[in-house]
Amino acid sequence: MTDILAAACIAILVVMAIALARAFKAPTVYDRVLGVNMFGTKTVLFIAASGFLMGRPDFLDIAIVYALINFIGMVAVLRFFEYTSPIE
Amino acid sequence: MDFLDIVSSILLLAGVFFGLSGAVGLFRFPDFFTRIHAASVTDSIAAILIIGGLLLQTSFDLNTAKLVFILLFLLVTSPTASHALAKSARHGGLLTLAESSPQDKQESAK
Amino acid sequence: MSFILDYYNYWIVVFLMMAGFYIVISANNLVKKIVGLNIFQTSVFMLYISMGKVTGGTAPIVAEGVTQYSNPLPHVLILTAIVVGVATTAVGLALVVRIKRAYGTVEENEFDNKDDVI
Amino acid sequence: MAEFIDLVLLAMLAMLALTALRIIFLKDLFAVVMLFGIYSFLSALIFLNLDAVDVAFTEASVGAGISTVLMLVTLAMTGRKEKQSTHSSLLPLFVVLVTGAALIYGTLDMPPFGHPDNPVHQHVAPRYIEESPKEVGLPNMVTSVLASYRGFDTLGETVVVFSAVIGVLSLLGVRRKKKKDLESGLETHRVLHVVAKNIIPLVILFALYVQFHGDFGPGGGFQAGVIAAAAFILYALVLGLPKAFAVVGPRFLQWMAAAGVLLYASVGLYSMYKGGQFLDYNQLAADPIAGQHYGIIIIELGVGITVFAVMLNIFYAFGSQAERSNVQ
Repeated sequence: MTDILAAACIAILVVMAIALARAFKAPTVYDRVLGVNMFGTKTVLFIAASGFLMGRPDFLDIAIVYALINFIGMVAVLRFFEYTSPIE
Repeated sequence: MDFLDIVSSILLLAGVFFGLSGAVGLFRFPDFFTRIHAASVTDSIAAILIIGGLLLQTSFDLNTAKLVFILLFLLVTSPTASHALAKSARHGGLLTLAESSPQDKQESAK
Repeated sequence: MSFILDYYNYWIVVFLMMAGFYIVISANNLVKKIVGLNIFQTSVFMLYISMGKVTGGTAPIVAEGVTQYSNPLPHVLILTAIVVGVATTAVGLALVVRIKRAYGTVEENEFDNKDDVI
Repeated sequence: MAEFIDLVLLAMLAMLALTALRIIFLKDLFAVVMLFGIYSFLSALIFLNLDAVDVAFTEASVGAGISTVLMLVTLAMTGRKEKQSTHSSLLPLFVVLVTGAALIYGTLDMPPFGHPDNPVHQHVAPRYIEESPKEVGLPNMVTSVLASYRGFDTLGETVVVFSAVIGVLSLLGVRRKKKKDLESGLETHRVLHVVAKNIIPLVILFALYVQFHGDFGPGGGFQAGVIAAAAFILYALVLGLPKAFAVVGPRFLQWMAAAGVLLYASVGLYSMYKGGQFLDYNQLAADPIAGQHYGIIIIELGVGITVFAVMLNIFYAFGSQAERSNVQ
């Protein structure tokens, strides 16, 4: 079981890296935000899975905080778009 | 490996597969609206499958409740964020591939 | 290989610290400078936390069957430092907002010729 | 298992370094702030992998949440593009390379990463690890050290946070505006409205859980205060500042920030009155362990109240400035 969990963790890490690459180089501003959002949600899953892998799943609290902060960050970005014109 | 472990592994691997396919879609699709489609749909299904797989590893305690909370939270916020972002992009004047001029089409195809 | 693993953390910390330092001294925009300061700050946090890690240890919360814990002292120092760090960042950003209102710009090289106007 | 953690750590540190490198070369400040958010998230993940759960908790909520929001609000007022620098970047590069080389040379003298007999682990740490569960009676050693052994230090940090809000308020000030010229909140996003309204109570519940469960798991006053503030920030972002002012006003928050610090300090004074030292929780009850429990719960509550009030008030100050410059 630990092998499967470890494989899942590494695969999620790969997804995070791809999302990071999108945030590094994006055709539009919105793509960048999309990359950041995807990075955040995958991080939540990574923390949850790695908590089980390391045998201390009581750290799921941190995953909840990540999910929450990720959402608030997204809302802040949307609010920012209302102020400034996002198209370059 | 007992039965629950096998089911849990299958769920985890399926979730990871959808996550990876969403990540590929983030780069392969031609315009923003198709990309956000790929990202948000796979995000939700990956969350359901992976957390579902982890749920089978718990023994009905506080961790189960926390995992269910995370799942519900992600299921509510992630599509909302995607929807609001797409709406904001539409509002900000971003066009779909079909609407944009042929010259833009060439640019985004690069 | 073990030599690299032993010091990899510290090298990355130095790299991040220098990246933050470079942004602070070379960036023109005050907001970017504050981002640089934050990167610098986080690298210091990471140095402390790296020193507190014990291989084979686990988080310093008592659990059954665990004998080796990581060092809790750096965690305490850095936990409060993070909160104080964001408080100072807020003060810095408030100063940036005031500078924008007074000078009409937050670019460093545009202040010089505006001092006389105000 | 240890190799796996090392591998994950290597990958994450590499991602972190790449993010920092990318931030240097970006000229679009919005992208810089977005990547800074990722940078904070990644560093929190690394803290988690280095066993510092409480630190990861704080970094995720404070660093990634509050800092990013404040920077975005500032950007809304100062503009998004960094102009081309006029001075040469060679001298800074030279300075940085020389300093970096000196520091790398310095790291070679450091004890290797993760060894249990490094000097750091010899001084006071063994005492904290072995004695604190007996002396203070809490499973979370970080909370014991934070609130009990180093309680005076934490009081100082709380005062620093409190003085930061004084600084921000004297620089910016919260401005109440007349109802009619307010055009704030994400009015057109109906789905967001409904979702945010329903999520906020859950977030506040979670903040209370973090506040009072911090003795047993990761969490505590600092994190709980920030999470509760984040709930109100979400409310203010979605529904607009005036509605948030109607729920918790800036004036009330100023009182709250002061009350938290006073609550903390009064525990110390009370223990002096009972005949002990300042912040000596053993005096608070007949049984020392019970006294420690009372003391830690009360001072964590004080910290939580102060941090909540300070973070929310700082956001109010920035937000009202942004709305003001937006109307003009």
